[in-house]
Formats: sequence, structure tokens, C-alpha cells
Amino acid sequence: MNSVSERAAGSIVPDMVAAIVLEQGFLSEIDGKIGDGDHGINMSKGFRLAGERLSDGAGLGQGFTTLGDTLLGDIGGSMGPLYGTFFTEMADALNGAERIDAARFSAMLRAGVDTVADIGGAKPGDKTLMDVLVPAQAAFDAAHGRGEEFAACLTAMTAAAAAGLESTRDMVAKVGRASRLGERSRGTLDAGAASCNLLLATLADGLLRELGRGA
Amino acid sequence: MNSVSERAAGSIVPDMVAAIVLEQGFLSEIDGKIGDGDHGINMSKGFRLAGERLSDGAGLGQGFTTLGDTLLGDIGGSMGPLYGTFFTEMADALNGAERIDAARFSAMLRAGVDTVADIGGAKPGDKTLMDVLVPAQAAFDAAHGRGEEFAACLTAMTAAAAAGLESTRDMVAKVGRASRLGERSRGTLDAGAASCNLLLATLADGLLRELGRGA
Amino acid sequence: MNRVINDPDQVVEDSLKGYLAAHPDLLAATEHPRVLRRAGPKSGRVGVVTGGGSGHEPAFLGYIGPGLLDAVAIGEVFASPTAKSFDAAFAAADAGQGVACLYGNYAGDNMNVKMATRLAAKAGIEVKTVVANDDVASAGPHERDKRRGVAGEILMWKAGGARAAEGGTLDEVIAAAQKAIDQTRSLGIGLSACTIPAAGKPNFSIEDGSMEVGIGHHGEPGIAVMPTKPAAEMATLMVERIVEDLPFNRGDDVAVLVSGLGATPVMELYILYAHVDEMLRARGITPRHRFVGNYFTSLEMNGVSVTAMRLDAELDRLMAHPARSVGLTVLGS
Amino acid sequence: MNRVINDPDQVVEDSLKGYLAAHPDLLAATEHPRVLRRAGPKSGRVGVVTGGGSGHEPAFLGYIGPGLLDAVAIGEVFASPTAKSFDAAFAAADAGQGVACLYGNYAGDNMNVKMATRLAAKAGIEVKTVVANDDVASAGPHERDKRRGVAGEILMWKAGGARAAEGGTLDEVIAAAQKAIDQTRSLGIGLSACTIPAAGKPNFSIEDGSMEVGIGHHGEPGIAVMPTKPAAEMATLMVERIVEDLPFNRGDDVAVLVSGLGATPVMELYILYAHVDEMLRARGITPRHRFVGNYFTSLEMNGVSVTAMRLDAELDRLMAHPARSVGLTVLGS
Ligand SMILES: Nc1ncnc2c1ncn2[C@@H]1O[C@H](COP(=O)(O)OP(=O)(O)O)[C@@H](O)[C@H]1O
Ligand SMILES: Nc1ncnc2c1ncn2[C@@H]1O[C@H](COP(=O)(O)OP(=O)(O)O)[C@@H](O)[C@H]1O
Ligand SMILES: [Mg+2]
Ligand SMILES: [Mg+2]
Ligand SMILES: [Mg+2]
Ligand SMILES: [Mg+2]
Repeated sequence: MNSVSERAAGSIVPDMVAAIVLEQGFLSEIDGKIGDGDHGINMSKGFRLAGERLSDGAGLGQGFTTLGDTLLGDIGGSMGPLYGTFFTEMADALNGAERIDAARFSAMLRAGVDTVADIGGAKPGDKTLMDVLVPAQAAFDAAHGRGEEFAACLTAMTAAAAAGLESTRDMVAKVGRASRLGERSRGTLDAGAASCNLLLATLADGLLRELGRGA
Repeated sequence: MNSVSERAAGSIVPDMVAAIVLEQGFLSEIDGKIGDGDHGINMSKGFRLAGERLSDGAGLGQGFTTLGDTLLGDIGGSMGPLYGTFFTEMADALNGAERIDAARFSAMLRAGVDTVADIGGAKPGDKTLMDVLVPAQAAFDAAHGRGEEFAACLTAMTAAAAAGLESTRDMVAKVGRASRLGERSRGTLDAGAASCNLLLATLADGLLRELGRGA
Repeated sequence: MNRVINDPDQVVEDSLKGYLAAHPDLLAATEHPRVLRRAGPKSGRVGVVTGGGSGHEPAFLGYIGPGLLDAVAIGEVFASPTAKSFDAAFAAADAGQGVACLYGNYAGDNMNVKMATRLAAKAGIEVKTVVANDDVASAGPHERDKRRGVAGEILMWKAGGARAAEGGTLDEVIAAAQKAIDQTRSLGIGLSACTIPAAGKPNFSIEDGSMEVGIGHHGEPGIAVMPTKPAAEMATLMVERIVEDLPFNRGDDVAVLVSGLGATPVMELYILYAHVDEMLRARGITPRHRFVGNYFTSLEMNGVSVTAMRLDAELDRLMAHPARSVGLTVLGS
Repeated sequence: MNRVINDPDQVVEDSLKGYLAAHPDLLAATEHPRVLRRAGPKSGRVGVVTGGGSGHEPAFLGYIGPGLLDAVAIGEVFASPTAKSFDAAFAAADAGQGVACLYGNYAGDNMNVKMATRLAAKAGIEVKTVVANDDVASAGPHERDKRRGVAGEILMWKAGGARAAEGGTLDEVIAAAQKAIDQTRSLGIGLSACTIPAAGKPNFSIEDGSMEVGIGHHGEPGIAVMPTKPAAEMATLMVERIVEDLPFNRGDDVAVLVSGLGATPVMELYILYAHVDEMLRARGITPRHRFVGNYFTSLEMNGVSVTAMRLDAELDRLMAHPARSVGLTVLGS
């Protein structure tokens, strides 16, 4: 199979919530090194709340809508609008489709990345979640362009996301709180990039599981 | 000679000012151990100011009046009224006398001690300047009562003042800032007692000098 | 301690310049450099005066203004003003109707006011005094004369100032202020020490994680040092002690004042106020006049105080009387 | 850090209870738990709204009141309010004449206001915005769009709120607020860090004996860290930079605001003000409206900010317009 059921993929949203809640300590810890140490708190607060609001049997689109609405409605700060519109736009890009294939996924991811770029104004190299999003999307689209299968595209995406996260270690932060530290921000992973990598990896894992299941 | 000229004794007032200014650091240091470390500052501020206002050739009474007025007018806090009225009342007790003998000195000291007791309400044992003033006055009067010479009375007074100061070391402060520390105030001299001992010793030294000079 | 000062021995002089420059509509200099008076002509009423050490801003001089104080004697940081400055403040406030000196119960202030009152009497100015002693922590209920005056002084000034503005006689002003303070109880909690600029280091300490219940406005000892409690428990400690002491009773109307001691974030004062309000109402006591803010501080001390005053019809009216000052403005209703 | 709080994650909720209990005459709850509005019926005028993170009290909610703000969106400590709360604040303030959203230039606020404005448009509420960028330290004069909004926001709210109270149209209110902030420059000096309650430890530090010139309201980096200077030199640093930036010119009338950042003793704010006033007058610039106090804080940060706004006849009139709020009361003249 080269596509998954949008409805079945809805089960990935609780996985994403669980991943953020589980890694809360780690996310705050890296934010603490060069930021204010609350990224895990901010994220798990929003994701936990969204998790409580997920309706049983909701598809991926509805799940992302709940995530987006909760982040927008209850989180505030920068993470609220950035991740909030990220999920809201991705949900919109699904546009009611019953199945998600590589082309649909590519469009969805592009919508998400574009809105984060639009609303946040950060560029790759600024040491933000864009350093995960942009290479992840590029890798997915490149694999898709080469005609690879959906699963292979997802694997290429997660590898690029992980590499993108790792690339933030050597960057000087230009945006957000960590930019206060200038050169001293070098040598530590970016917290937003870490949460973003975690979300993309969990999403890809779930889709691969569904693809494997041949649902 | 068993008396000194009130006019000549006026030269002792600058000595008292100099003594306080010189010992400022020491007075603040002991206040710092169980108080707020400003006794030397407070005292030298007032005495220095009074020193600048002393008129040339003023007698002891006029000198004490200047000291008293300055402390009352410019120092405030508790030291202003306590030492201020101490000197004002002593000046009044001189009552225009041209010579100061043991009887006059006794009356003068009593007037000073009474007003400090009246206005401050502290009793011997409270770890204040009263622990110097009360035994000093008692020793002077006892010696005077035994018919000793003015000089011997003064020597008895300074010995009692010094012993009084030393006695504060083992007291628990009951009055003023140091009372905050309760038992922990034991083991340190009282700052006000130290300045008081210094003032009485300087006064006695000066009078003994004048007595010796046979003026 | 990092500070916005020049010479640490000149902080009072330097700040008075700023007060006069910032508030010429409210404050005016007098011949005595340590006495400020209300701007404009004398009111023709009974003069209302206070005085005290500096470092408690906006107390004391920040309460000069219509409906409040006419003149204030200003001491060094945490030290009583001189007798002469109290005397000069009496002269600045007197409009021939006498002067009410409403001040706090501290050794230095008592001595200096007593002496100033004698000086004023010689100059033909009648001065009567009320000594604030609202701090329940500083002595037992049967030794009220030993208690310190703390933030409740503000309510005493408000009552006395309003009674004077109404045209009350000296005895009426004194009676109103005395009643105000008699019906007022306060308690503070200290969370950090503070440093007198000229001293350069704190002369007491409060460990992080512990709080001093009943601390005085200069770091005077409280009644207990204990692990820092949540705001709700702090409120319980303070409200219970205050309510029992007067005692306040079911059905009482009160004025409530929650004041920060200097470094406490304003947000936290409101967190505390929420509990204080709730606890009072749970006891059938209704806060009718509410003040939350940094009304009476102790330099950069971290901590809070809670003050409550039982109202009768007169005190209720006096609290509502218009007043204008740096620290407190009440609009007429 | 010793605090007067309960659950560190609930400080905003807990403090809002206190605000509502203490000031029912000024503040009212709305359906959105993070939006407060002005007590009483809607004014029928243009609605004036702001919003921002908590921890800056009395900003932002303390400026709700007649002649000032109609509704405020309230964020977590140092974090922008949500888009939905801004939207709810617009709805709470709108009386059919449109809403002026006057807020500060921070990434989160920009994003959330932008999204809220879209939401409001869908609901038929016209929202126009002014973005405060008065902090000269945060970017060069040719990058004003990158500058943060700091204490000058208060003067912007005062101008916009007064213009709305006068019955101005939405465009007139926006124009007045925009002019106010365009004519306003601020600069702060930080003397100690602060701690977000939920974080539990400060996320930056300022050594004792050094000061950070140009610090932001959340500890954002300034333009220089240098040994702590006397107050007179701090004033020189700040006034010169501000005056050059606009520039202010000989003959200008100004409104001046000296605000403490939270833990600075009030006395020290006045020491600084004395120098600021003197330096401005020495340059032929006249402070006509003067505000000194803790107007815009950063939790318990020690430090000060200086703000000046050049006045024309309209701004002068708007500053003098009566206003009543927790943080600022101006009596009609
Ligand atoms: N403009 C932006 N665009 C994209 N990501 C951003 C932007 N600003 C900040 N970030 C991300 O936000 C992360 C920090 O998030 P978080 O700790 O939750 O918020 P805060 O910085 O307000 O404490 C950073 O690690 C960075 O990846
Ligand atoms: N009521 C009192 N009567 C006599 N002496 C007193 C009284 N109160 C305080 N003192 C004296 O004052 C001294 C402290 O003076 P000082 O340091 O100048 O003032 P402060 O305590 O205000 O800092 C104490 O050491 C004590 O001897
Ligand atoms: Mg944060
Ligand atoms: Mg963070
Ligand atoms: Mg002292
Ligand atoms: Mg001392």
C-alpha cells in the first residue's frame, strides 16, 4: 500500500501527545541551557490539554484541528501560534481526503512549514524549529520527486529531521530567547527543534505502522 | 586645686569630638556585630558637625550646648535625643558657674544621666549606654561622698565606666536593634556603651589635665 | 547590592530633590531641609503632621496632599527625624487651629516628638499626638503601648486628614485618628532582608525558603521563623491573628490594606489579597475599602503586610473622603 | 526565591481573583478567563484594548479604567496572551465603533494579535493596531520596526484612551496612539535578574556591581554591561541616548515616566528622577507631565527605565485628560 486511511491515522495524534508529555523533562532541560527552561512545560501543557479534548475515533485531520485549536486557544506565547497554525494548516491541507498518500502528505507538510515560516519569520540557520522543518520537508519532497514510495519518503524525512536537529547544536541563535547569549548559544541543541523532530518522528512512525498494517 | 575653670574646660569639647571621630570605625564595627553597624557613622556625623560649630574660647557649658543642639537638631534617631539632651541638660546644670568642682560635676552628671534615663527608658542591664552611665555616676558620687578629691572621684568614675562597658559584653540586649538577636547578642560589647565610655574618659582626662595644670 | 544612588550618605537629600521636581502640584519645600509641606496656601484647618525615617516610600512624604497630610518630618533611612524637624513640620502645618501629630510607636520618634511638642508649645503651637501601634506581632494584646506602628498608619492619616479636611477641631481630628488606629491591626511577613545604603550590608538575614512572621518595617524580629508557606497559608496566619486580636466580629465592615515591603511583585500582593478577602468574608467580615500595593515599604525588602480596620459610620465616611497624594488618591463618590 | 504564591503554574489565575476582589469598581470578568474588562456598561466609544504577558503589574490590566483601557488580554508570566484571548478582549471592548489594539512589539504578541484580528474581522469587529516600539536599546534608529515596546506603552494607552474618551473615531484614536508612540523613547537599566515562578530559577544574571544598559522587560539583552554607575551617570546615559534618538529639541515639552522594574526602592526612582528632570531642563526640554513609580515592572527585577514623549497640543491635552485605574489616576484640571 502507498497510502493510509485518514481515519486510521487519527490514532497517531495521541502518540504525538504521549511523546511530548514523555519528553517534557528533556525539552525543558535543553531549553534551560540557553533559554528559560520552560519549553517542555509549555508544550506538554498544550498537548496534554489537546489530548483530553480528542474525540474517540477522530481522523488525523480532526486530531490536528484539535491540537491546533488548543495551542491557539490556550497556550499563547510563540509556541501557541507557531505550532497552533502548523497543525491547523496541515488539517486544512488534508481537505477532507479519505486517504493520505505521499502527494497529500507533501502538500500537508508544505502548508504547515509555510505557515510557521510566515508567522514566525525565522529562517534555517536561526536555530529554531525551522532547522528541522525545512530540511525535513525538502528531503520528503526530494524522495517523492525521485519516485520513491511513501514509506521511503517518510524515512528520508525523519533522517533529515534528526540531522536538522543535530545541525542546531553548532548554530548561534538568532531568534527567540537564546539569541540573548550570542556565541554562548553554540554547543547546545535548540529546544524547539527538538520538539519538532520528536513530533515529525512520531508522525512518521505512526504512518509507517499504518502503511505496514496495509490499512 | 580642687576645681577647674569652666572656660578652660571648654577645650575638652573638641577633644571629645576628636575622640569620637577617631574611634568611628571601632564603634561601627561593634555595632555591626549585633546592630546595624552605623553607630560610629551616626556619632561622628553629629560630633563632627558640632565641632565645626564650636565657637573659639567657648567654655564647657557653651560647648555642651553646641553639642546638644547639633545632636538634637541634626542627628535624629535615638542618639540625637539621648546624647542631645544629655549634653543640653549637663550644660544647664552648670548654670553659669565659673568653676567646676566635684559637687558641681556630680550635679551635672546626674542631670545628664537622669535625662537619658527619662527619655530612653532603658535600665542598667539592658545593654545600652545606661550600663556605663549609671555605674560611672554611682562611683563618682560614692568617692565624693567618701570625701575624696575631685581628681580621685574622676578616676573612680572612669574605672567604673570602663567596667560598665566591659559588663555589657555578657548581657543580652533588651533595648534597641540588638535585642533582635536575643541570646546571640551575648558576647559582644554594646556600641552605645562604648561611645559613652569614650566620652566620659575623654571628659575626665581633660578635667584631670586642667586640675593638674592648676588652672 | 546594586543601587540607583549617588553618595549613600545623601540618599535622603537626593531623593527629596526628585520628589519636589516631580510633584510641584502636591509638595513644597520649607525652610527646614528635612520638612516638606503641602503645596499651595495653608488650608486654614487643623494641621495634620507625621514624620519618620526614610526608606518606607511612598510613606511618609508620599501621603502629603489634600485630605491627607499637611507636612512631614523626614529622617535618615530607618532613623527618626530630629526633634527640630518635627517642630518645623508643626510650624509648617499650623494654621492657628493646632496640629495633630500622627506618628508611629518607635523609641526615636517618641523621644523626638516629645521634645518637638515642648518646643512647639513654647512657640504657641498646640500639638496633640496619636501614636500608631497597629502591629500585633510586636507585643501582646495587654501591652499595646509597646506595639510598633506599621502600615495601619496610612489608615490613621487618612482618617485624621479627612476629619481635618471636613473642618474638625483639633480634638475631633485627634479622636478620629485615635479611633482609627485603635480599630486597626496589622501583621507582616518578611521574605528577605534589606540594606541601608549607608551601611552597605544587611543587618539581619532571612534564609531563602523561610519566612519571618511578624517582621517589623526595619527588620525588627517577628514572632516566628518558619518554612515559607503557600500564599493561602500566609493569609490564614495573618488574618487569624489580626481578627482574634481586635477582635473583629461577624458583621463588621472593614478597610483592608495589603502592602508589599518593596521587592514583592505586585502580582503576589493580589494573590495574597484574594485569600485575605475570601477569609474575611468567610468570617462574615466585609472589606468595604480595599488597598493593594506598595503603600508602606522597607527599601527592597521582600514581604507583605496585611492591615484591617473596623469601620463605624464615621470611619467609613472618612475613608471615602476625597484625597490626593503621591501614594494614595481617593476620588469623591 | 521566596514568593507569596501557591502553585507556581497558577499565579496568573490566582492574582486575577485578587484583582477582581480588590477593584470591583474598575474591573470586571468576562467569559474568557484571561480577559478582564472595564466595570460597568460599555462606553459606546471606540474600544481600547491591549494585552501582554503577566509579571509586569500594574501593566497591563492595571490600566483598565475610564480614560484608559476597556479590555485586556492576559498571558502567562512573560508570555503573550493567546490569539483567542485577544479576540475575546476585542469583543469585550467593542461597542460598535471598532477597537484600537495598542500593544508591544514582541514576536508572540505580533503573531497572536494578527491572528486575533482575523478572527475578529470574521465576527464583524473592526480592529486597528498600533505597535509600541519605544525601546531605543533594542535596535538602531533605522530599524524601529525591530524595537521592543516598553514603559512608553503606558503613554500610548493614555493618549489612545483619552482620545477614545473624547469620542474620537477609530482612526482618530489610532492616529493619536501612533503619534504618541512615535514621539516616545525609552531606555532601561537592569541591576538584577528575576525569576519566572514556574521556572524556579532566573534565566539570565546580572552581577552585583555591574548594570545592564538597555535591558528588556523580560531580561532581553541590552547594549552594554558595565560597572554600576552613580545615579547621576545612569541618568546621563539614559537621557542622552533618548534625546538623541528622537531627537528631542530645545523648546520641546515632554511627558516623562521613570519606572522601577520591581524591586528598586521608590526612593531611588526619585533620586534618578531628580537628575533626569535637571538634565532635560538643561537642554531646554520641559517636563510637563511627570510620572515616577513602579508603572511597568518585571517581577522582582531591580532596575529602572526612563521614558520621554514629545508633546504637541493634542498629546498635552490627552495626557491631562482625566483617567482612573489601578496603576494611574489623573484628576481633571
Ligand atoms: N520566530 C520563531 N520561529 C520559529 N521558531 C521559534 C521562533 N521563536 C522561537 N522559536 C522556537 O521556540 C523555542 C522556545 O520555545 P519555548 O521555550 O516554548 O518559548 P519561550 O522562548 O517563550 O520560553 C526555541 O527553541 C525556538 O525553536
Ligand atoms: N532607649 C535607649 N536608651 C539608652 N540607650 C539606647 C537606647 N536605645 C538604644 N540605645 C543605644 O543605642 C546604641 C545604638 O546606637 P546607633 O547604632 O547609633 O543607633 P541605631 O540602633 O538606630 O542604629 C545601642 O548600642 C545602645 O547603647
Ligand atoms: Mg518561556
Ligand atoms: Mg523557553
Ligand atoms: Mg541605625
Ligand atoms: Mg546602629
